[in-house]
Amino acid sequence: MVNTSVTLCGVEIDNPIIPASGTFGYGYEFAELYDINILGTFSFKGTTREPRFGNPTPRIAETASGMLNAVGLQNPGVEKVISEELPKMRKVFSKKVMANVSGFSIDDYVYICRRLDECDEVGWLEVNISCPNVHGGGMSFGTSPKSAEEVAKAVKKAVKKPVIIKLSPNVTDIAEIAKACEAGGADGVSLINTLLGMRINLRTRRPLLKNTTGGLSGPAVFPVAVRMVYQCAKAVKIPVVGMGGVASAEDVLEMMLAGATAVEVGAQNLVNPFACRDIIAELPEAMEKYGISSLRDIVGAAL
Amino acid sequence: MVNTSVTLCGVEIDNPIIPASGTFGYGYEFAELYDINILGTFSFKGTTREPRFGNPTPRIAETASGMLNAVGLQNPGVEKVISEELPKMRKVFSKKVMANVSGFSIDDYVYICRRLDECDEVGWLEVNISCPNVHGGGMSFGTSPKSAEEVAKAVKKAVKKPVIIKLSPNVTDIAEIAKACEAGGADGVSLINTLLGMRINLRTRRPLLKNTTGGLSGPAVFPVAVRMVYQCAKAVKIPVVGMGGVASAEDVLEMMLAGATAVEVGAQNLVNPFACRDIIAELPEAMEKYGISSLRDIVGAAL
Amino acid sequence: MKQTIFEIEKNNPLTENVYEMTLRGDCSEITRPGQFVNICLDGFYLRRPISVCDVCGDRLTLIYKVVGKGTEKMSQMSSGSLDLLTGLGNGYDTSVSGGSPLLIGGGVGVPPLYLLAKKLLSEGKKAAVILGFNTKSEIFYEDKFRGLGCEVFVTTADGSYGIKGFVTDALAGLEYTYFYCCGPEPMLKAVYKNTTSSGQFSFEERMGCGFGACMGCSCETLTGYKRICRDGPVLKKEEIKW
Amino acid sequence: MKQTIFEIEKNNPLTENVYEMTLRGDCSEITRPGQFVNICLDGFYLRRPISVCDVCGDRLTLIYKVVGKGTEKMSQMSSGSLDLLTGLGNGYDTSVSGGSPLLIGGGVGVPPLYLLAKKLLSEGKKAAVILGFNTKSEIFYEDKFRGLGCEVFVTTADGSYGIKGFVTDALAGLEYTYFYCCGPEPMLKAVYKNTTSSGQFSFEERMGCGFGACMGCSCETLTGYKRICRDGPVLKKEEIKW
Repeated sequence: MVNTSVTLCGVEIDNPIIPASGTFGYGYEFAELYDINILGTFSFKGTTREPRFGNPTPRIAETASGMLNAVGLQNPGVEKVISEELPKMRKVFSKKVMANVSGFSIDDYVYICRRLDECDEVGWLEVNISCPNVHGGGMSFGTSPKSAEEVAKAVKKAVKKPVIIKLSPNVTDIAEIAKACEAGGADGVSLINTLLGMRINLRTRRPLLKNTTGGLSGPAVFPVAVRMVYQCAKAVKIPVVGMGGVASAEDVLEMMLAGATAVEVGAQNLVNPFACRDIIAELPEAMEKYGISSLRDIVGAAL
Repeated sequence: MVNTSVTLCGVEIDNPIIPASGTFGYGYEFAELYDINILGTFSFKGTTREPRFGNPTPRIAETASGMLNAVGLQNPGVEKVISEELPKMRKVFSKKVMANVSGFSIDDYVYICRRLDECDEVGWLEVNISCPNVHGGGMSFGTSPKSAEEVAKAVKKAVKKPVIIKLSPNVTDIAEIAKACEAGGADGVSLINTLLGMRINLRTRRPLLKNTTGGLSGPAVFPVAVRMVYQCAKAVKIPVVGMGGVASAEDVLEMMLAGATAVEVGAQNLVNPFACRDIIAELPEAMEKYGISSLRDIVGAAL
Repeated sequence: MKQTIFEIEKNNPLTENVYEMTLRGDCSEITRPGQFVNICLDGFYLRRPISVCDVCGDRLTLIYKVVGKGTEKMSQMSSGSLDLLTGLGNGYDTSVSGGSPLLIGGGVGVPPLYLLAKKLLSEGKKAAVILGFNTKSEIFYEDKFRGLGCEVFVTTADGSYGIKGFVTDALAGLEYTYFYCCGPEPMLKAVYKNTTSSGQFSFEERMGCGFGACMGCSCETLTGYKRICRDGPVLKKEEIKW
Repeated sequence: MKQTIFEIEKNNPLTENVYEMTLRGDCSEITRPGQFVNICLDGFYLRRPISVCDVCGDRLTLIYKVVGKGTEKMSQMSSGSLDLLTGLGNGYDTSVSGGSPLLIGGGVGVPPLYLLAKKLLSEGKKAAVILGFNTKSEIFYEDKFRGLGCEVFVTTADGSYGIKGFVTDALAGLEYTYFYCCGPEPMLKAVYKNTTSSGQFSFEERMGCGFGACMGCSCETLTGYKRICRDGPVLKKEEIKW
């Protein structure tokens, strides 16, 4: 009997499988398909201070072994998330959820995190300083160690729950950003957010995405994600949540060997709505195949 | 009758198709398969001052729609390249070739470029400041605008032939590096070199590559390459040579719409040795399909 | 929604680049006309959403146009199995149609109207159909609609067959209690302007998941943001922001 | 080198995870035993290099072990066509073998020795063969080599069949003019140490292209850098750096 449980920032979860923000809504579309309480937890749709429609469509494009998205943080805003979405979510998900937060100013981050910190349903705050699809703010916080540290510091001062900073891969040295977050008091980092990409329509000679660029995700980015998780795990002592192109139980093991304490699954939920259920089901057999009795033992084994 | 010719840094080439350095050797393996004089030109194996074996094996790994390599600039050194490889190459390739140069110091770059600048066979110098697989030097020159500009300046002072600086995608702002190269006097920039990636062997729990990390190439990186070519073409006036995951005539058109004056084909030569021959053969039909009479007209049309 | 493996039964061209594929599998989740399936194709990361043309027991009929590499690959499959997500989208609401609804389809917007017409007729209603195409060689399913007993008007932009012009040129003088429309957006807008009754429109948008998770295909309506894939693809005339 | 489409004729397991695939296609580029083909598989970016076990006219026989997702997919193909690069690698030089060469193979290193044995016998030489396996259930092709008329010694590490131990345990007392060896590197090294004559070794390495372009599979030898895929996979005992 293998043990799949891990401890993420002091909170034990049954398994390290966490649907990534923006690919799982608030859970209830998936709860119609399977009991989502089998998940370690999930990270809900990125929450901003005000409601947002996001970017104009088309905001999805296909690539080799991946996809581009430029949704741009569509969400009803933090107050509606608390008053409407979380109660609906609670009906189908009884575990602690990860609250994903995006802002356009340090004040935004602090305000939203403080509001969500007060919610029983929330177990962790995932602070997204790396959204490539919003202008002014978003990724800009994630591309400089200084601003990353400032966000971490400010949010940590305002909340009691563990704070995980979600990092951008579109940087020269991601380990440096991770160290800055640790220095700012972050309880963990999660990576990678999407790689900035672009496709062009040969007929119209215009970008396929109305937003021009979008975030690349899917198996195409997996080797970049593994490398960055490895670099960050070497650089910091706080837990690293790995994500980026994870599509199978073996991918989860590879991420954990690279240093991930838990693993988020993103784009794969969109092409196979049962992806996380399947991965959780396949984990024990994969663990036995590679002689792993307890998942927490292999975190960073390749470092 | 469509026109596929383009002008790269003052030199007209019959078509924009250029096999990328490190995927085409010195041409003669491919000359056994087809007449390589159909190519616009090709960029030969990265040349260093001294002979190099490169990194220990394994130095190749597979990824979704791509591959990792950590060859590490195996080459016989500039003197042997000039005395042995170029004469052999000349027997099978009568056009001007692109000389790819790597160094570990500005002095290296200047020395090697000066030696190759003297060779009749050489039409362009492609200065690689972005190799992710060599330690001390290589990529480090390509991750700071200051050192990129210094390399461009120093090399330009030493040579007469057009200098194209090959850029790393593993940076926060590639357009800034391209601008620095332009400021340093570079005649062009080529991008993207490989994205730094990693895979781990689940059985051994060690990296699949002996070098730990390697460079990701193949269709997986194409959307990142298109985005960076677009960003650089917006930022500089000198020609941009686009590369990264190009595998078809339509990919070539997409790169050119993004701002590429010419297009290098890399990894695809390794999985389909006839890739460049096929792309050149398919170009006219693809151009007609999208109403393109002359390739040079569409460069940057999506900007 | 259900994920099911379907077996390809037939896959034949109806016109130069429009194909009719029939498959066999579990269609139990397909409850309304105007819904779609999302098809997984080897070598392509995203699924391909295709509207349901007809369902009969475990036989599913899809009509699709070859527009890219994915649909091109589909057009080459003569047998084998496909992984489908079925029962996607809200579909058309026939309860509000009144006694003599009008169905208006353009190009590959025509297929979903076929199952809709069958449903309306089975409810004892009298369905008239306007089918719009660019030219005679692109026409398909005219006879199929006639076979159901619908009154059918065909328009061609170049006048090579039927009424010359667009579907709106066939609207003049027609009596109808309600309308259902599917086709390219310019056609939808023209129908929106030129119809007297209320009605429903089926929309298209680039989708990520096709079941409401990724927010890739959202649009703004008078009743708030809607996901074309889940809150749509069918929207009521009254909620559209035009 | 040639790129050719081959048709799969048969694909059957010889042991639990070793398969024998026979294909039909243009084998004209396969000129020497010990060469390999590089196989393109749908859904995998890099080709899979597999050594040639036998060639007879346009019939090609490959033996491969299922070690990953690619070879697993190959093992599931019972028909259809495959895109192969043929005639890769230098292969074994039989001109230097003398009258009674010894062939030494371990595990999936055994297959290339089959075509080699045929070649040597056709040259009127007397070929003895040592086949090493871990255990009885993993043994294949013993009878095939006997069928050629070779003297065959089988070793198993666990002693469940034939001589207990490694191929080197079968060497003692054997007379041979030359040797040819293929198998895992530890075995090659043991043979290197325990052989009296000169010989040739076939090496394995992760390859990018398989035809000498990418330098992915280079190794250092006493006669300079060699590309396993093009200057190898066969190296002479004298040039190996051990």
